[in-house]
Amino acid sequence: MHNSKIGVYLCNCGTNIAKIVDCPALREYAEALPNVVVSKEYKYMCSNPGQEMIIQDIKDHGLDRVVVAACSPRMHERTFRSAIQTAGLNPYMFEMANIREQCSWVHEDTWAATEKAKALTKAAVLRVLHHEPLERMSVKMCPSTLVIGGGIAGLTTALDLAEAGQQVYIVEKKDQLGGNLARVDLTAPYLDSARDLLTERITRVRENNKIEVMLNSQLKSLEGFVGNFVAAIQIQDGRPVAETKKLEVGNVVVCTGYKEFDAGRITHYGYGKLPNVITSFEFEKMLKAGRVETKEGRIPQYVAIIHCVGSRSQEFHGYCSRVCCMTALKYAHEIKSAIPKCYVSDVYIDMHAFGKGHEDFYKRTSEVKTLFLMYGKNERPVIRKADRGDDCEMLIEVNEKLSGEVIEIPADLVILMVGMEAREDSSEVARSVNISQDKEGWFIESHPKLDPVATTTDGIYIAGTCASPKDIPDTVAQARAAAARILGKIARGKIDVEAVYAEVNQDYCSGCRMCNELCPYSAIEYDEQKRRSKVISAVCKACGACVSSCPSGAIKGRHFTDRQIYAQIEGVLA
Amino acid sequence: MPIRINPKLIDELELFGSEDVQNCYHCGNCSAVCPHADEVFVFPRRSMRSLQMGLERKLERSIEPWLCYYCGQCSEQCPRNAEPGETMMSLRRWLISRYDFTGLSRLFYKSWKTELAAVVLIAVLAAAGLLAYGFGQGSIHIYDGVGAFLPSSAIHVFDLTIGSLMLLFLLANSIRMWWLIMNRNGESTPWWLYLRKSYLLPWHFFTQKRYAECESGKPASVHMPWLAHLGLMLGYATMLVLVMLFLPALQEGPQIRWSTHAFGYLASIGLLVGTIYMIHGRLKKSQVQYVHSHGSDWIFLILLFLIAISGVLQHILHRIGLPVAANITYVVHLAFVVPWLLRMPFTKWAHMIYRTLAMYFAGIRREALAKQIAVADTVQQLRPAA
Amino acid sequence: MADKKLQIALYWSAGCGGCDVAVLDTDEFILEVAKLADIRLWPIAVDGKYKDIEAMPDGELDLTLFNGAVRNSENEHMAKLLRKKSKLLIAFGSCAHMGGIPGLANLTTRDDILTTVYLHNPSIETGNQTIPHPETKVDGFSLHIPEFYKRVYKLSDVVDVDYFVPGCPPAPHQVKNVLLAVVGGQLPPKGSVIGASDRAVCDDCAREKTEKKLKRLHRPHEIIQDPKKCLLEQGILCVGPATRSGCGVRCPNTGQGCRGCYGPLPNVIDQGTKFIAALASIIDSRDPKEIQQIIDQTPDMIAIAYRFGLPASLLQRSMRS
Amino acid sequence: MSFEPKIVGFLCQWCSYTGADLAGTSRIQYRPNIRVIRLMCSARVDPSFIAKSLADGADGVLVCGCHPGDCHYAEGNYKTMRRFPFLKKMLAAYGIEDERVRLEWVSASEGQRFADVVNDMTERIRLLGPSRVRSKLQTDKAER
Repeated sequence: MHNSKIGVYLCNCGTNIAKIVDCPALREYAEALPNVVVSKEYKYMCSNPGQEMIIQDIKDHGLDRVVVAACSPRMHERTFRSAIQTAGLNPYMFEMANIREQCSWVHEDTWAATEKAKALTKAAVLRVLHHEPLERMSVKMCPSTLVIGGGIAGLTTALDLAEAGQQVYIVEKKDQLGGNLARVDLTAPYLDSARDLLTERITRVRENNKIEVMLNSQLKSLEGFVGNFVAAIQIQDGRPVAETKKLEVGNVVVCTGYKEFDAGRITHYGYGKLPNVITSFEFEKMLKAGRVETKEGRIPQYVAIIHCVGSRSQEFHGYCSRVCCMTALKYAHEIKSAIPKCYVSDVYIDMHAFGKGHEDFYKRTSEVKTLFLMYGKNERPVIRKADRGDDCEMLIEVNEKLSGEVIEIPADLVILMVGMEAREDSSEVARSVNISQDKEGWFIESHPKLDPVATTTDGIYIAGTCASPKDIPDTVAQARAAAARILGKIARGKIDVEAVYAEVNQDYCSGCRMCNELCPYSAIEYDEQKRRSKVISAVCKACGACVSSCPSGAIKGRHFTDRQIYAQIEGVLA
Repeated sequence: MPIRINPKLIDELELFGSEDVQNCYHCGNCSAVCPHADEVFVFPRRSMRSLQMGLERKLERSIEPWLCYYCGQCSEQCPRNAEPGETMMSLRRWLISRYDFTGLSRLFYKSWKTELAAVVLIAVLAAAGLLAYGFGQGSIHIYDGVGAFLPSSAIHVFDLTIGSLMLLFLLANSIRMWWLIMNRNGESTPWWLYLRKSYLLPWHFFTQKRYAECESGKPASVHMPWLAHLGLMLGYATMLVLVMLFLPALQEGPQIRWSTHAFGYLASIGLLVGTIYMIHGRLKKSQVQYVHSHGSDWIFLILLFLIAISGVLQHILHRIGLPVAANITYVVHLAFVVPWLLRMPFTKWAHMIYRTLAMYFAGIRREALAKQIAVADTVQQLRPAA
Repeated sequence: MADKKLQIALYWSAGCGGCDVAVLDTDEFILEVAKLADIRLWPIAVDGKYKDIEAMPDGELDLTLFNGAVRNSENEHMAKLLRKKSKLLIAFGSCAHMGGIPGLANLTTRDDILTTVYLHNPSIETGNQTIPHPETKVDGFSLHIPEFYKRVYKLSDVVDVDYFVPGCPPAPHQVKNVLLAVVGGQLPPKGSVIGASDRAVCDDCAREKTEKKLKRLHRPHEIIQDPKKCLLEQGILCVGPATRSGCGVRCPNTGQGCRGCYGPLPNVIDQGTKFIAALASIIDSRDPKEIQQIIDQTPDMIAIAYRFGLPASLLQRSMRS
Repeated sequence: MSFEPKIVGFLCQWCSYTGADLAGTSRIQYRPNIRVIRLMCSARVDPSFIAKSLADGADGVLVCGCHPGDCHYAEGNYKTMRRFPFLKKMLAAYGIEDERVRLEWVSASEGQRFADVVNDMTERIRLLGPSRVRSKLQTDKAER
């Protein structure tokens, strides 16, 4: 260790870092640190020439450890690890100092930012001195897949997997397949029938002998790890007593979908009190029945559609539910074709017509004389019963933004475009498959942009509206992406397990069993015979809870050892 | 108090010629490209919105449609083909019907057939009356002088009568227009502003300067619509003055009195060239403003063309010594003139007056607003610093 | 070494003397010691003067077992002197190893100790307000007593120590092992802890251990113990999991929780924080209020975490002025 | 020069470190006094890290993890939540001011919150003055 040779590389990140951090000074400082033999700065370390520079230096100077001071390791740790691996070093002989996201981008004072960058770089240098080469392991991959949820996402994933010859199990809580899409009449923007979309898939699923569908069932527990899960499914389907079935699966795709926002939570829309204020799903029912009419059975002369019910508000959900705008336009079309003389007012905040064919659909909806009325994000239309003598049932008062007038909109039927919400049982699902949820309850993807299908738990994928509101094309794309990812893994036959995990030094373990209960993944086993505890590395997720809790210091958190962190503390405080 | 919207208004306006108003999504490009829109009079977007929402009261009181000369740039730029130019045109028609207390205007605009039938009926009646009168007191062989079939003195009286009737209606409608536009709650317009801005009336009437501004920046060839419009308008006005005040001098022949006839010929050329250009334009849809033609536009142009051509013809026939043909043509001419004059306060023709008045009102309003702002600023300045 | 008798010294500084007793507790083995070695200094048993030591050539002593912490200037002086004269200096017992019980004095200040002991002690005669000072002038002479330091140090804070023998006191069988190892020349690398196991007390503890979850903590007298079951699982604080074994599980075998005298395990730099990390982890609550309640069932966190090792902990002493 | 506190931050990589990165990508400015050490989970924070930071000269130590219930490892942050009062009780016995050590929950979306926490902590510690720990321990070596 004392004759280690460290190379320190400072990224200017164009001017992102260099305009705040005094990079030449930092370079000089780094050069003087113990064991540092090369210290260089470069415009973009992550660029090919930047990586080449490191690779060349490793060869030329015989470097055995590398530190890069640049952006967040969340961004480029992987890039540089693979670069030094190319040069023949173990990828773990590397450490990154985050001098962009946590330094140059958040501080204005050059002196202070440079001092901070120095401390962070020194910490990285001191830490890397204690790094050890780590090897990845590989374990077998069970080719079966469990799909939770039989909506459009689940059906699509299952078909893609099964048609590639792999076994799939679909677990559906309800007594039929189809999910939320089965509640829908036509789909925007091409106005084709949801039933047609579904029936075709369901038939194919039913006919495929590689797919086993379990209705009225739910996942009770999931144990094991990627490639080697054991799922316990509770099946009620037609049985007097629920039966629990154990399945061995390699991967799990969570396609549990969404539920609609409860419009009754917003009092001034009078939902539940005014009989002709209905939700979009109630309206879908009308459309499917082929009768658009008021509760009293009259043909409405005025229909008002109110957007963003429960969405994009401070009070309920801040996010956009993404499908309601186009669904509202679809309603306008369907109403106009059912009742040509009907006047449709579309009361919206912004028209989100981002998808393929959406803008055109919006235009076409304008052309059928839908009256678009805009209201403010944090204001809300108020619905009241019309007065005697009015030619309508209800009046909607709203501060219309495009005209700047406070207006009253006549309506006989009001459709509330209820947004999407995470299902009540989503936290249960999240817990059983061990994935995270955001504050709204949506499942969190591994990376929102670069890895939107995987989760932070290996082998668990998410598709469709359980991850966030989306329309059918996006849901299907995600479902098929999940299937493709899984097929790729099945094709490899085995999987690499992350080299960072906890391990018990058997020479120091006293079998006190302090750690046994701590692991959320049950990765710690106790050997009654030897009276020692042991970590199953493939199951371990490297959180380090057991490491810090081991009173004997017998558990080592690989790549996050006490020594490494102590060195880092010494570095940042230098 | 919230304003009740009327989603049905947009349908009604279609009878007045509007199309695709619903397509507008309020990007505001139309108002941005309009050479006349400014911070006080924002159009066409605001009018489009009021129309979409059916804010009838607001539209009825709006002056903006009159400030538009339909250069068509807005319609050209509209990303959604919502035809703002045509909408402004339709709104003008609708406003004419609103200013008109008789309801005739509305009737005519809503059905060109009704209008045509009225025109034909009045023309036939006028022709019959004129023929009866002519045969009763003169000879078809005599055009002017003693025993003339239609003596100019009598026709002069007849013209003046019809003209006064027209003027009466027009006056009544103009007062209604003033009432709607200028008599607003919360806006006081000092009387002296009406005086001070009165120069605007002849100025706009005789120059149609704003129409020319519509085309600023366009190539010379495109200035034709303004020229045609100006020619038509001035020709018409000149002819009206000549007929109403100097008819005997115009009619009596055979000599040509250049002091009056020069004006007459020029006016005739203006009318003929203007109407032919516009009819041609509307047939060929050569300009944006000619693309959409309401029934009333055709009746207007064809009738005017017929009046002009028959007027010219009877003059030529008389001067070349064909009194019978001249008299018959004259009857035809007058038969066209009568319905023309009578329907003037109810149809497109009235825009000649309304638009000029609108310019005048707009000038007054603009100045009144500027005053209000200036007063507010002064108050602001005088207020002791907090 | 066989031809020449081992020259050894045993010294007792700030401590209770229990370590010396532990040597005597080796019973008849002490006679073996006498055969093998010349005891050159052992204040508890053998007469020996400081000046005799001072007179020795450097390295004269083969081995010094130094027990007790460094509390005053005399302790430090003797530590340095013996270091110079000894080939092997062994910190013997918890006090020399980690500061021991005297080390708990680091939670207070020198002034507090002196005023408490010499001014506010109930047994002090009224009017007697004498606080000892290193130097006192009497009749033109100056009398010297050792200077009472501001805090307690472990032996290795003041001199270079070759080996550490933990325990309060070291278990007699370990004393025997250590001496035999020295005689046999079978010593691990310098700086090692000897006379102890590399595993925790639990390794030797016969009590049955299962997975742990704690809802409350008990003082030993508060409950009737299950003699077969792990004490910690019964809610009795036992630092055994965080403490080297080697003592023979002396305390847990009598129903007392281990107090940690053998110090932290090889990979642990701070015994107390390790122990509280482990203890907190097995508390069965997610409610901050309840957690606080459970914590409040332990009156003194330091006494649990660092009963024998405060001067050896990362933070070593009170930060109060 | 005014006293610039040195604060060591231990951030879990799933929530708080990501949140701190988000503060960066959102260009939310905050005091440069914090030095962050990334850990997989706040449960990896061995109390000795905090003790060592203080002993090595930190004026404050900030530990951030996911909000309770949001831990990437299901319940790691609850372990941290339990360790903190133990540690605080111990630090109080050492005479170390309570405010020097702080536990906060910062989610991946709370860039602003991270900045606010850092700013608030920096200012509080500035008011508290430099930590005595390191100087005391160093003086101990030189003078008895």
